[in-house]
Amino acid sequence: EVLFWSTQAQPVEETQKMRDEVVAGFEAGVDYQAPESGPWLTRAQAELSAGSGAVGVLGGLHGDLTAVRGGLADLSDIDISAIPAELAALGKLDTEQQKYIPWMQATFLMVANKKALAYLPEGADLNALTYDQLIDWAKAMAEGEGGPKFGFPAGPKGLKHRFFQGFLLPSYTGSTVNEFRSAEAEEAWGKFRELWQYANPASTNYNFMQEQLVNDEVWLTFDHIARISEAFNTRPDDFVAFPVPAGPKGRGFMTVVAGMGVPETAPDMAEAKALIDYMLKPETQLATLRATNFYPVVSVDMPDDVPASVKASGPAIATMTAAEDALPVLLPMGMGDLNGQFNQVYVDTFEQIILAGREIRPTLEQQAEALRALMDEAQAPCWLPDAPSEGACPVN
Amino acid sequence: MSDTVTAPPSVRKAGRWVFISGVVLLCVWTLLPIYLLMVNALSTPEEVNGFPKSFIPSFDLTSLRFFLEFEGVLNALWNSIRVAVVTMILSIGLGAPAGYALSRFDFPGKEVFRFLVVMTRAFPLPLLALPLAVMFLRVGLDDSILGLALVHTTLALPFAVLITFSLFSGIPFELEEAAFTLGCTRIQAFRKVVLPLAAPGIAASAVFAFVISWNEVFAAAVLTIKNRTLTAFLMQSLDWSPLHLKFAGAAALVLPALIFIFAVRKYLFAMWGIANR
Amino acid sequence: MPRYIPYLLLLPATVFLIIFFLYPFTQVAIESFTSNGSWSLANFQKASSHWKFGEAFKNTMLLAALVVPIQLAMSLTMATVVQKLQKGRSAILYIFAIPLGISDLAAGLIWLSIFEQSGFLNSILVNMGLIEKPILYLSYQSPWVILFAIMLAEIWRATAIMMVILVAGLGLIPREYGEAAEVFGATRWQRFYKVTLPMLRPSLQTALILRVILAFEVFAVVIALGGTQMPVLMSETFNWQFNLQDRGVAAAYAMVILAVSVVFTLIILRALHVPKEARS
Amino acid sequence: MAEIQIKGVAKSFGAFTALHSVDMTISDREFMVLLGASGCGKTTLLRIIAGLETPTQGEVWIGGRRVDHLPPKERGIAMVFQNYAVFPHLTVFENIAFGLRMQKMAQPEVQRRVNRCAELMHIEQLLKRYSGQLSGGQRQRVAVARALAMEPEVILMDEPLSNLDALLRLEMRSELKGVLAESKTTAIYVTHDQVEAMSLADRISVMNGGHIVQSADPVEVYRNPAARFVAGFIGNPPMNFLPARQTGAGRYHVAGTDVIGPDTDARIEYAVRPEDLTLTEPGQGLSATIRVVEPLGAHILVTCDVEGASFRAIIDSDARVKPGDRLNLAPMPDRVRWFDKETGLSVQ
Amino acid sequence: MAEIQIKGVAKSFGAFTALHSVDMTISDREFMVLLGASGCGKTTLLRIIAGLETPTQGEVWIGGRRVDHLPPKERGIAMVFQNYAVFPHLTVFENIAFGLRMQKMAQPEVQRRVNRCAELMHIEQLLKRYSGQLSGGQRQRVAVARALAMEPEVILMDEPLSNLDALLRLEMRSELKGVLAESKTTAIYVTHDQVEAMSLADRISVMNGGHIVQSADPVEVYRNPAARFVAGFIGNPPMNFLPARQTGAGRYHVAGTDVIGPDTDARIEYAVRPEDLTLTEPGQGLSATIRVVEPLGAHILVTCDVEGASFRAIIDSDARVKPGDRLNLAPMPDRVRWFDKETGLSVQ
Ligand SMILES: Nc1ncnc2c1ncn2[C@@H]1O[C@H](COP(=O)(O)OP(=O)(O)OP(=O)(O)O)[C@@H](O)[C@H]1O
Ligand SMILES: Nc1ncnc2c1ncn2[C@@H]1O[C@H](COP(=O)(O)OP(=O)(O)OP(=O)(O)O)[C@@H](O)[C@H]1O
Ligand SMILES: [Mg+2]
Ligand SMILES: [Mg+2]
Repeated sequence: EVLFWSTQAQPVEETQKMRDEVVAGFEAGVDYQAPESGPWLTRAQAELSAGSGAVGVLGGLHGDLTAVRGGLADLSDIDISAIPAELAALGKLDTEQQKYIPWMQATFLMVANKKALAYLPEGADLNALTYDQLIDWAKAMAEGEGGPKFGFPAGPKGLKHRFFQGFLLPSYTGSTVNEFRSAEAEEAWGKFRELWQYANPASTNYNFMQEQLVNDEVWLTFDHIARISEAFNTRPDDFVAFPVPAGPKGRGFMTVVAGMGVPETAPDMAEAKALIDYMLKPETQLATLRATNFYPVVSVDMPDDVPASVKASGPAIATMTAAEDALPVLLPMGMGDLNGQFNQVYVDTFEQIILAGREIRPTLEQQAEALRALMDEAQAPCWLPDAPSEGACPVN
Repeated sequence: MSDTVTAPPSVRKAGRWVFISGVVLLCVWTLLPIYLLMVNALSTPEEVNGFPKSFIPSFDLTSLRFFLEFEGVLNALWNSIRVAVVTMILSIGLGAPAGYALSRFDFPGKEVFRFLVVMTRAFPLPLLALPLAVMFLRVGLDDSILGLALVHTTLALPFAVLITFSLFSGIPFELEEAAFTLGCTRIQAFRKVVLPLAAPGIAASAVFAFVISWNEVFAAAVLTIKNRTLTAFLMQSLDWSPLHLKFAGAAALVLPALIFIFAVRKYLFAMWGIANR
Repeated sequence: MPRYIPYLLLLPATVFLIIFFLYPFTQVAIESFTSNGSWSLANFQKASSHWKFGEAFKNTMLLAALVVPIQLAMSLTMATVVQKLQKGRSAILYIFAIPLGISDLAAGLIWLSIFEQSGFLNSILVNMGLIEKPILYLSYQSPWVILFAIMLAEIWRATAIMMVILVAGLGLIPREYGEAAEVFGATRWQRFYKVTLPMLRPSLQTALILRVILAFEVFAVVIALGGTQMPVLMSETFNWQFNLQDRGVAAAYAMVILAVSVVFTLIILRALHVPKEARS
Repeated sequence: MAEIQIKGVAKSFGAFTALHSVDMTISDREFMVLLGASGCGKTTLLRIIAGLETPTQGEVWIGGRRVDHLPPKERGIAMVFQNYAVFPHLTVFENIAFGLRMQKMAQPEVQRRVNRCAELMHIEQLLKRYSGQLSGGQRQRVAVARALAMEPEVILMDEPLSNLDALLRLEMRSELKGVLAESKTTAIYVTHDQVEAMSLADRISVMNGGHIVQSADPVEVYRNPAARFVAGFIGNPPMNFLPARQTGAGRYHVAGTDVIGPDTDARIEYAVRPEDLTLTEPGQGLSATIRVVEPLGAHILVTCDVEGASFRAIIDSDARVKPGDRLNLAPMPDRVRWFDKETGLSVQ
Repeated sequence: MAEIQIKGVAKSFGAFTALHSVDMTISDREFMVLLGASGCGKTTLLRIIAGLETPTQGEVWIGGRRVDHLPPKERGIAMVFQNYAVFPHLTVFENIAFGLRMQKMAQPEVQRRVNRCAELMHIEQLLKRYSGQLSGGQRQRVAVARALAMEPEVILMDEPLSNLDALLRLEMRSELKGVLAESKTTAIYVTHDQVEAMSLADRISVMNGGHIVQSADPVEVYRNPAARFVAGFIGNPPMNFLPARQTGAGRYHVAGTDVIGPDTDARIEYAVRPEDLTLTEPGQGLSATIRVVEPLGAHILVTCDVEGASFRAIIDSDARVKPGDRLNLAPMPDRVRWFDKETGLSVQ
């Protein structure tokens, strides 16, 4: 039996589905465990430093796996030809070896309650929304309903940093790192501050927007597709999913990847690799989609009986990625241990500008310094949408 | 002679009513949140997410059943109980002698010991979990009931020492002396005299040790894989689960703990009215 | 009595704590004082220069300062009430002790279900017609309400343990002293203040130390009700350890928690010291 | 004015009745001593008067005010507890000052009173100690000083000198009497020491099994016990009883001699105090065989057999007697008492 | 064989010395009574013998074995505590059976012993109660019964009957003596009741301020006190002292009369017991003015002024005297004692 130690599919229902519907087909048997990231990391690190352990396969987001990359075995001998190369490259974690194998991917979308459509500003197209229109929309709704109906996942577990890194800033500056303190960035934060006026103040407690959508606290929001799925699955007819808005520099969007690695201490290396192989099978990938709402990393034919959430998000993602102004953004690369602190820069900027109400310019200056220090320390070259750099990615 | 009665019965009655309503108020204060938890746990997912909420549950068992039908729930429950009981025994077994020594003897280093013991509890466990896990993995205590109980004992022991110390201090040494002259060794005197008199205190620290162990998630999540405790089993993923399941999970966790407290409550009062005069 | 007996009695607990606490603790402590393999205070500098440090520190202290005194008063009241009761004593004690069995995670959840916008509090207010629309309580714009909610939840959750300790302590005070005080003209309050409290000092000390230390480690309830709005030392420790993955800084935070606890424990020990001669 | 009236007070602990409808009046400034066997309800009665115990029945009046429902603090009393109840967390000084502090008395006055009472009780050098550092007798004296310092209207003392040596006791006793007389305090004093009772009491109440049996001045109680219980209880050793066989109207046969007694139809007993006997010639008085001889200092106590009954006499220690000796004991005629065998009451 | 030897035992509490080098031997089966003022160290001595307190100095031997370093359990003793120390969590039965249970005695034997001791102490109907439901005297009797049930080699009793009424005490006292004699137990008995001391003791040891002052048989201690302290301590009331002015070799002038005394150079005092005085004609004996009259039952205690000094006499209660009366008191000549004014020791 292989112990699959994963940060993914943590909600109990998803965990259960992973066990019953996804890994159940693996012959040797799988113990799928989805602890919180704290215990996940602690155990992984402990096993690596003890030099022995029980974990066969480590599952996690790109950032999770980065934290333990030193102890991951080389998986180059696994056949990953079905996985798009740029995706597979992420799994090298800036080394020569294949440290992890991409497992599944996802992105972020906008969701609206159908009742919210009544407030959609005139002339606005759901599939080609701009940030200005989004602000007007949220404003109209707040005024019409007597209270803000826009929600944003700014809670402790909310994925707010991804929004700034991959959506807001690129849309205005065309960059994640380089233009961090540019005038465009200043404008972006100004817009967000405007939008925030019409955001439900409880947003700082929102982690998974599906809860607020389902209980009608929020009518319009942005979140990770796995975190809005429940809204579609419980009330399939009440919500619409659509692409994220665009800014002057395009429609920035980020794709996130989860991967599987094998710790060097795995009790049975061969079986662990066999499990990864199994996980990459199209059927398994489909089953994973049903269980977690993460999309396959290999190409599969979508059957008709997919869950409502997939039905709703699939077309929206397609529209978004195919949009003329599409501006794909990659996950941070080469940050290593500093991944978390890199994210924290964006979160801190948000908290200071939006929540603490500090002035935008000085805050950006100050955070830019912090960001630069991190980039210098990591010596990470730029990644999309920033232009490739020699050495550390510069903060202009 | 005058018949003036300064505090007529009506005043005393009024005082009585104030007292009773105070008690009722305190009961409501402690029970209401529990009740609301149960309401949520026994409602349908729609009700849990709806507004305004009903204060009477619809007794829908879907959410609870989800957990009860979870594979291995019973096993996890059993593990939790075992870990908590071992923790209880260890922390009382190790803590009570120390508490006794602190309350009965004067010796150099006494205050320092007491202080240091307390301080062990002032350090966040999640940071200790990594070195502990490494240690356990090396010696083979990983993923065992005993291993987890040892960690939980680290958490509960300082309190056991402290609580038993303060309560042993309240028992007249003279009673023990009497026992000595009646042929008791120190240990016998402790068992026959101090222990029964300190039953409420021992029960208090036992309850506390049990509850600490029962509710501890972090170490449980790190140190157990096959032998998950109920808390690690349910709680670690509650944060990520839909509301109705959160509540059902919380309720499923709270219930056994309440039953345990109910079972030992009489010891909290063991010697009442006898020791008291 | 041989002199070594007390040491013998302390031995098991000591050995246990050395193995299971001191050993891992030393490793973490060393981590906090080293940076890139050499001794330095860099981690402490990094921790304290982060803009959230001050706030986390302030919030932690504020919460402890607000919660602990109220809990002390409440637990004393409850313990006295329980002791006074003639009928239904064990039932009431049980009820009062119930929150003891509730983990902080569950407690946070419960109080969230009361205070959230579509929660029970708003439900009842709307049902009673007092308000028309649900009010948003836990907003970053009203940190005081968040603080208040956290206070309520903490008070609700963690008063029981103090109460149980005090109940046990009260039970050991011979009734004759209260009676003597009564005969010598003490009012109910004086009796409590001049006799019960001083005689309860050992238990009070225990309950307070225990409570204060745990108050400095509040975490789950704060996160549940305050989100990121109410950083506390413990949440920052978590953040640095697991999200920012800087174990050194996390260790430094933990050392700060330890230091604060040390200071307050010493204060309590000093304030509630019972001279040897005055023990019964 | 602090007259104490106890009207039909009864107290039961569950099925056990500790007091059966007690009626009693203690006048203002009176010094009343309660005597009675162990467990007869003395402490219970004091506790009811103090307000520490609620009577199952009956009323308590102090100074013309009904007080049963009042808390102890409003009854104007102070009490010395049988087991001292000296606060362990306070020094001797603070123990004695306790009641005064409750009244928010000014420090100099507190100081004055504490010092005075401590001196009275010979504990002035212990004022800084804690109760754990005192001997039993010292603790007891602290308890007494604490009550005296209150200068209450009514003082209740439950065996306050039981743990003191004779000498100190003698001294304390007269100090107490003086102080209480001076401060015009009404006192109820429980003791088992009859010498103490006799020398202190304005009036003695003898209790038995939850009843008051006799309440009279000390000499009366000693000389003319109202009941056989009192006769058998008071006196150290108490009265001797011998069966009397009626031989004619008012004529009885007792232990081999003929005696004149009350003219009654009831079956009665002959009683005489051990100290009211003198040695006499063989052939006269009651003839006795010595079983035990106990020296008492100036006298010796002989326990003898008189017609199969145990009989005690106190004789001068110069009489050289030993167990087995035969004695002839003549009672002083006016000291002989008679008790009804059925009712136990005195018969004249 | 349970002879107790105490060799140079001293005990200090911090700066306070409670016992100064005490030497004492209690022979096997002896009944030794300890008398002494409150706070003189009696309890401390008992506790050292029992092993509850470690002496600062000296050795304790029991039955030829040095025991200072042994725990109480191995000393073969039982003890009655001054304040009872009855276990509150056990019934009276279990309290008495406690020591026997420790010895794993069979239940029938336990039952037998408990019942016997309970009967002896008259508490057989209380066996099911808890200590909280007992009166003071009843609790004390439980403590005694608990020690007796052990049938130890050595029994230490710290004022075991102090809370009992005279009658019960008398009875308990003789029961105790009988039982202990029968079981051949060595006993140390602390009391402040001199009658008790006299009637129980094979030997009396008088303590003062941490020293043993005299250790002798009861009559000796009473009649021939070795020191002024003993004379002034023993007797109820104790001896009277009067200043004596030497008028020639062995001739003294005391309170207006001439007396023959010891032929010594030391300044000495004249002493006589109150009960060793008889009323005599005016012009003879010591002339006294009555200040206080206290009835004692058969006798009265008169406190008089003799040459400015306070002087007590016990006279028959038939003498009708009142304060202010003048009396002439003649001491029995062979009962007069003399003490050195400086050393306080007796002078022959
Ligand atoms: N822990 C202590 N610290 C200081 N002094 C003490 C301590 N214990 C006892 N003493 C003192 O030692 C002396 C002897 O005490 P002990 O109890 O032996 O007296 P005692 O003869 O039994 O008196 P009593 O008849 O009043 O019981 C007393 O003066 C007492 O105050
Ligand atoms: N709580 C109780 N439950 C049952 N019986 C009790 C309780 N308290 C006292 N008694 C009984 O009531 C009776 C009277 O007790 P009390 O204490 O008044 O006696 P006392 O006269 O003071 O005796 P002593 O001289 O021994 O102190 C005793 O027989 C005692 O056993
Ligand atoms: Mg009594
Ligand atoms: Mg003593």
